[in-house]
Amino acid sequence: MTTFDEAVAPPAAGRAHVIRTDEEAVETAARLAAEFAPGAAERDARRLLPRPQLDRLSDSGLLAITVPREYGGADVRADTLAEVYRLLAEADPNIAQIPQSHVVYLRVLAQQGDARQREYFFGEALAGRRFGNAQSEAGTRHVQDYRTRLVPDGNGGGYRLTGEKHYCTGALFAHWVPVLAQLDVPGEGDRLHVAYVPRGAPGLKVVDDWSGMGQRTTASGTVRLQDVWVPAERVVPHHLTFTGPQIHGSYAQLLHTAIDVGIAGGALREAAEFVRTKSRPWFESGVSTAAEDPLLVQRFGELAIAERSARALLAEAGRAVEVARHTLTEEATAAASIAVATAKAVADRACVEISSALFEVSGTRSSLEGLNLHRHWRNARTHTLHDPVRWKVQHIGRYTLNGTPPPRHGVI
Amino acid sequence: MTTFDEAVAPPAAGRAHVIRTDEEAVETAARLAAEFAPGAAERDARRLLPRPQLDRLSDSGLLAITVPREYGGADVRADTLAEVYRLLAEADPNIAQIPQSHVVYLRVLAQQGDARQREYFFGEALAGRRFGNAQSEAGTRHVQDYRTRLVPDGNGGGYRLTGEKHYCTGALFAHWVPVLAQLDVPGEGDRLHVAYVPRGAPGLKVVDDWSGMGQRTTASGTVRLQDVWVPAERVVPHHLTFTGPQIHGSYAQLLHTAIDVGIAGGALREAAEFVRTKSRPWFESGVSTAAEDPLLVQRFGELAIAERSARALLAEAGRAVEVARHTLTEEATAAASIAVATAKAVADRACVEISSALFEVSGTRSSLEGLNLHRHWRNARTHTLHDPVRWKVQHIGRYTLNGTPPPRHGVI
Amino acid sequence: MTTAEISGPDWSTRETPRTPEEWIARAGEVAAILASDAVERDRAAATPYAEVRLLKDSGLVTLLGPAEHGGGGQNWPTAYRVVREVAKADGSIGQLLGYHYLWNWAARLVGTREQWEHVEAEAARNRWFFGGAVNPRDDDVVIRDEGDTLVFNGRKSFSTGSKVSDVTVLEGVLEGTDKHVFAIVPSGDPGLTFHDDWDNIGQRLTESGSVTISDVRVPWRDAAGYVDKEFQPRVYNTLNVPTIQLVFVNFYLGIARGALETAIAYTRSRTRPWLHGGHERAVDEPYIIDIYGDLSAALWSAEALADQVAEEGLWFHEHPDEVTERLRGEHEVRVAAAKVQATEVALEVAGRIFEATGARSTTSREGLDRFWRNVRTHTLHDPVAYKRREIGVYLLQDKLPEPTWYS
Amino acid sequence: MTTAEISGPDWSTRETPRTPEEWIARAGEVAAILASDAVERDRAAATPYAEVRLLKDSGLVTLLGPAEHGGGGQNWPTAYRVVREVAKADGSIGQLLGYHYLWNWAARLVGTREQWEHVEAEAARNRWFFGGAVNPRDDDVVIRDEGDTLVFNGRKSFSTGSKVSDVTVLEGVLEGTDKHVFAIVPSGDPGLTFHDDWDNIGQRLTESGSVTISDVRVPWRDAAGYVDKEFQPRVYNTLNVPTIQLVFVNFYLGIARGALETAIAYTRSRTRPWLHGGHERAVDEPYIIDIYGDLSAALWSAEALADQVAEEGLWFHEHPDEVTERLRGEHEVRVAAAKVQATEVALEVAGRIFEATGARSTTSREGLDRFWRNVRTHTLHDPVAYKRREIGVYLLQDKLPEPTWYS
Repeated sequence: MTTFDEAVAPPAAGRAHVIRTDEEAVETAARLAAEFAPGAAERDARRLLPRPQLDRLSDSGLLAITVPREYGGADVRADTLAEVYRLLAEADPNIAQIPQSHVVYLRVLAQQGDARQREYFFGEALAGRRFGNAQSEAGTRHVQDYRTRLVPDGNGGGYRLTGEKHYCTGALFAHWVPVLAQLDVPGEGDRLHVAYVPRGAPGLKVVDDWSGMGQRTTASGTVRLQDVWVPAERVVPHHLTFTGPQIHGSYAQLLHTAIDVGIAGGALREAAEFVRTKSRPWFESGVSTAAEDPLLVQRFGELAIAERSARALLAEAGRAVEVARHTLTEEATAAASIAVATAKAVADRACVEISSALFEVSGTRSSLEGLNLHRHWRNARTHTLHDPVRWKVQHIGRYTLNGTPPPRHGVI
Repeated sequence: MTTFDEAVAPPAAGRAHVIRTDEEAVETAARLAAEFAPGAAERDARRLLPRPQLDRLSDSGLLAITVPREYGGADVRADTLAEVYRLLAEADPNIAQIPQSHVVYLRVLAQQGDARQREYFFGEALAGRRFGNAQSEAGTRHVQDYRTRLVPDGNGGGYRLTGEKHYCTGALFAHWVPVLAQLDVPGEGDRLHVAYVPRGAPGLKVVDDWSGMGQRTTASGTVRLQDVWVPAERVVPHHLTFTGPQIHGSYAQLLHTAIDVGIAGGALREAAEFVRTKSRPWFESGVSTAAEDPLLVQRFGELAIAERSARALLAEAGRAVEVARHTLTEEATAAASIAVATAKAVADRACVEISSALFEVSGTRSSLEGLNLHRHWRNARTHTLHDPVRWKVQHIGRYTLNGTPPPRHGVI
Repeated sequence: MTTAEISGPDWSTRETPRTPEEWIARAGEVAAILASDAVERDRAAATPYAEVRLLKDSGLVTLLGPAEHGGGGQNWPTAYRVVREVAKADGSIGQLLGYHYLWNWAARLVGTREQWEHVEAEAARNRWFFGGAVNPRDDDVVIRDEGDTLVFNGRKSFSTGSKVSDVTVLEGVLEGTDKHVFAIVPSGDPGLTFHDDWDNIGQRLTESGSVTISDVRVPWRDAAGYVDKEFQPRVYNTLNVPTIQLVFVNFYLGIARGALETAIAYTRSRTRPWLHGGHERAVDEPYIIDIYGDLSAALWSAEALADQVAEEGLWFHEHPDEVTERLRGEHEVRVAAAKVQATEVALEVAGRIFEATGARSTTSREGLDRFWRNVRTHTLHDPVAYKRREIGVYLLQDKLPEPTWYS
Repeated sequence: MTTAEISGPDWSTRETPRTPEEWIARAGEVAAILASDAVERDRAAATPYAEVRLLKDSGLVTLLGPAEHGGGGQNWPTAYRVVREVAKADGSIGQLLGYHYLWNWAARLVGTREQWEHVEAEAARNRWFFGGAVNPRDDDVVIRDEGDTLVFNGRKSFSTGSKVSDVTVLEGVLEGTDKHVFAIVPSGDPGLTFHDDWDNIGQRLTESGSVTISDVRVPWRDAAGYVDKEFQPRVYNTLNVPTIQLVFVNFYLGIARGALETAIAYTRSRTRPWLHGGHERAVDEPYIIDIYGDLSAALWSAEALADQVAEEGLWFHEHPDEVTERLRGEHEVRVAAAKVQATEVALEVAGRIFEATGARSTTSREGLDRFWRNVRTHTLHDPVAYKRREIGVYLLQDKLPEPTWYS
């Protein structure tokens, strides 16, 4: 086996630190968040891609905290992972979203990879290497209709991969690009697999054509695959994930939820800062500083309630996913999906509301383009549409009313 | 000391069981809740006071779970206590509200009682005896303006107590009535004390004149005190509670919050049951049972999100109170008060919304007077006004915006 | 008090109102009388004979009637406003009056010109109060054709106002067909048996219980809209839903307004300020002020939409032969929006006033919950989610709502 | 495209609209032209010369002008509707047109009859476009009295539309007094220097930057409302706030309507259904239908209130000498409610449409965020919580809002 050698470049700072505990993971995230926050507005305004920050993440060991203990990782609890991503997102939700698929595709390996694949790729993660994603396709019937195919190359040792993927968050910054593709499994027909392709593989091209109004520096662009050769050792039978109770969906969604809760918290804190330091009191308020205005205080109270609700539900959902991860019963995995869906519904509304209300409490001066305070709303509005709340509400309703478990797939 | 002997009658079933663990407390509450739920509608409709159910509570040991371990109790965590009251309230919020002051006035003893007082009264609680309350007064400037006075009786061994109290939840069913009263402390002026008066004390009269539209069987009536003799050993200097960081307010409010979350849950579950078993599908829905109607499912999803938010915040608040109880720092007690206030704001809205929406999802047949489904809304609307959400929002706002801790008193 | 004691001015000495404003003022007088003991009457839930008497004596029942026969000669927008005004004081009586207008108008909706002219003249001259036993969703009343006569037999689950009315609009299905027939019969017909089984949490005085119909005989010539035993359809026939729904909208709004005004009066006179604000009076508390500002703005907005849509609907009543399916459908969509808004705001106001009146206002004696119970009960008539759906389907798919006999 | 390229029909060959309906239709034509490249123009944020040209050529600028001098002779309710219509396509231009009407009307608001008749005649004849540099909350412009002439010096933070206008309403304080003076000056006066520093997240084409005023000279006789150097107060002078606020309300509602219609078109043509529903088209998804039903009902309601309050306000403009403090105050409370509702619904619609258009609609190219940016920016003008407060204080304490010069 030589195929694993043609590796991509290691992260800038060399071998990464290895985080050992949940507490260390949260402390590290808090420290990096404090470091990342001050530049967030400028990175968004000038669309400066956060490559240096991602290298800091790599070096810090945060990208390996989900690696199982037997492979040398911290295997942190799901609620810890959620808190890590929430903290990063509070500082800069772009930086938090980029490695979301990194975590997801490491989980695919943990679940469906064989011993050698796990050994190798977890080693990559521990070394600080990053995994992106190449899953969504355009022009298909819905978001889970895939046309990219793995075709046997005839020698029996590998496949050829061809297709075009969009919204490939993380791919631009990745060392490895996991690609979702259909493989014709004899006797079963098309089955979904993940092919782990090195970022520099011939035929793989990442195009930075992302133009979302928010999450601008995630560079969630296009990945083109033209006859890319993939050795069999890098292909994982992802379709098996959904044959029994699973937490693939709830685990992935938990991170998206954490990002939205983080956006809510970041907007709330920036609003408080602005009101305390820059806003003028309204002339009818009868108080000498804006921060004393009883009606403004009231609004802040409502916004804080929204953010705290989202945060409490995120923690609850993290715990539910953690339980489900260890028991993997039908009941526990359904409960986890519903808990995450609930948290996401509340978080999505909270981050959109708070990032819009930021202006209401801050007053006229806050709308200056140069302050770029609308990045919070643009980020919130863009990221919350990733998968729609309206269907989460529906799954929650069915579960509550009829006890129906949600469907098994990657977005609940 | 003979004064403690003239005890009130022991609970009907004799000595109570003693609960030893948090888990046992929750299991016991769940068991009793299942027992109490079926009769709730009828008890409300016919105003049958839940005396037998309270005796069951006494016997079960649930009324002693907050007694400190050194006195033989389980000293359960605050979040456990909240869950116990939530479960009871889901079955019948009247039964949950009646012993709310019981818990509060045991805490007053734990904090301000001397060793003998604690020994004696905790023994009473372990025996299943109940404490009511006599605190609110009418015609005063606001809810914490008290006129009832303790006057030294001249012999130096006791006091005379005179006054009139309203909204005395629990007093009618109590063995002991703790009375809030002012005592002139030499050199300090009037200071708030609690006098623990046996239910049968001469001069104490409990009038069942409660006429609230909801929580009808709490019998939150009037207590008249005419020259009631109180030995000094039964008086506790409650005013000291508020001289430093305290959780008196957050602990008491946590229970009120648990009651509101319970009402929300009870209404949601009864709505689901009704829709599954009794509602007809709307003729334009195109489905054969109401429970499949996508718009009805959607509404259920929204209601479940509201109830789950309240529940998650209640658990979070319980944990915050528990931390504050052990550290008693300024920061931790303020954080606990704010966490509880947040949970209460969300819970209050949730229970009012869900108990009203119950009808919307259930359809025309649900409004029959005989079904008494509006008891949920009447209970919610009545109990949520105990202390107003609007000021909680304000305290949350000040805390979030300016870092201002909430004031120290019994309602936050 | 019992309902027999309702007293008011000697209406017979008063001039009949002439303008919409005068009619609304008259409704306001009636409302003030009803308000004085609304709590007690709600609790007693007695049959509203005296209330209906008041509606007749004050002239409100003939508001829409032809002027030449002693009616008020007013139009629907004014009728809606009058219903709203009465419902402020008493949701049940507002509903009864609104339903009365609808049953009376049913003759014009489905009848031939000859039929409705006759009914309207008789109704105005005799100050008839109308009830109804209609539910075209079910085939619960069967009609036998005996040549010149139709014989009704069956049962209706709801017969709002019928028991206290002079005449009842009866509906049934011709045996062996799917043809619905509407006819007006004397409410005292011995074939009508009212079961007094309306015992709901709200709208307790609407006498909406079930009725058994045994051999009620109606001449074929009174079968509304039938000529030679064949129904003569017009698009105007399908205006039932928008018109009925606007009646609902207006008594919901009236109940909401009643709740708000009652709560404001309570807060001004009785609510204690909360301990934190340092305010001497509850009316100075910024958050109490905010609650009322918020609820009023929302209510005024729903009222404005109801008024605007009522004005839009007037055209149909003035041009009954020019009604097209498209115009009618677009109007129904607008009515649906008014219904959505009225439902939301009425439930919100009736539920939230307590936040500004405070804990003591929950005493049963105040009866402040009646507004919520009333609006909650009637808003179950049809699910508001399907009204939002009507609007959305129209906007997205350009599909008009299907006319139905059920409102 | 650059703004110079705006093209449309040859307006000079078209008949001037005569009825409100015709004026609103004309505004609709203008809106359609503006809509075609609204996204690009918003991004470029160029000075809106061509847009103002379009407002002039289409005749919209003279809508309120006296008919005898070539104006449209319409009233405020129609002007509000026209503003709303234009704002559907372009919030900035809706605001510019609304402010133009206000500055033009300022002469009548504070001026003597002689003054305003002169201004209105000139404005209509010359199709003047009005800008303004007014902020009576601050004493940032000082006026020197040089006998027959007033000399303005100072700075204003905002001068909406002034740079692209023919004339500017200037406001300042007479040196050593607290007397505010309003006067109309040519926008090309060399004493006016525009700083082009309006760079906000929304309403980007309103040219609302700051202006420096250096020795701008105005004859005393043009000081609005002054006779012999003394201001002649009338209650009518205090109608500024309700009138200005209704202009705001209407362009908020226009922006909201624009957002909704744009989103509906997007959903119909581009949104993919979500995987769970089994629906072939997004327009069949019950929750997408529900979102649009919900938003439309709320928007129609706010529009109806705006229309109703505009009609109520008409009386004041038609009876300028009968305006009392009480009537004016009650009207301002109603306007406050319209403001509350319009603000809430506009923010909600502009923020929620994305839930129905889906993830792909967030691409910058679509520019669907402009509606939210526009309404978010202008709704910061004054805090809506204080409008709710006005209503609540009136209801609870029977206190009318204090007239102020700040809106």
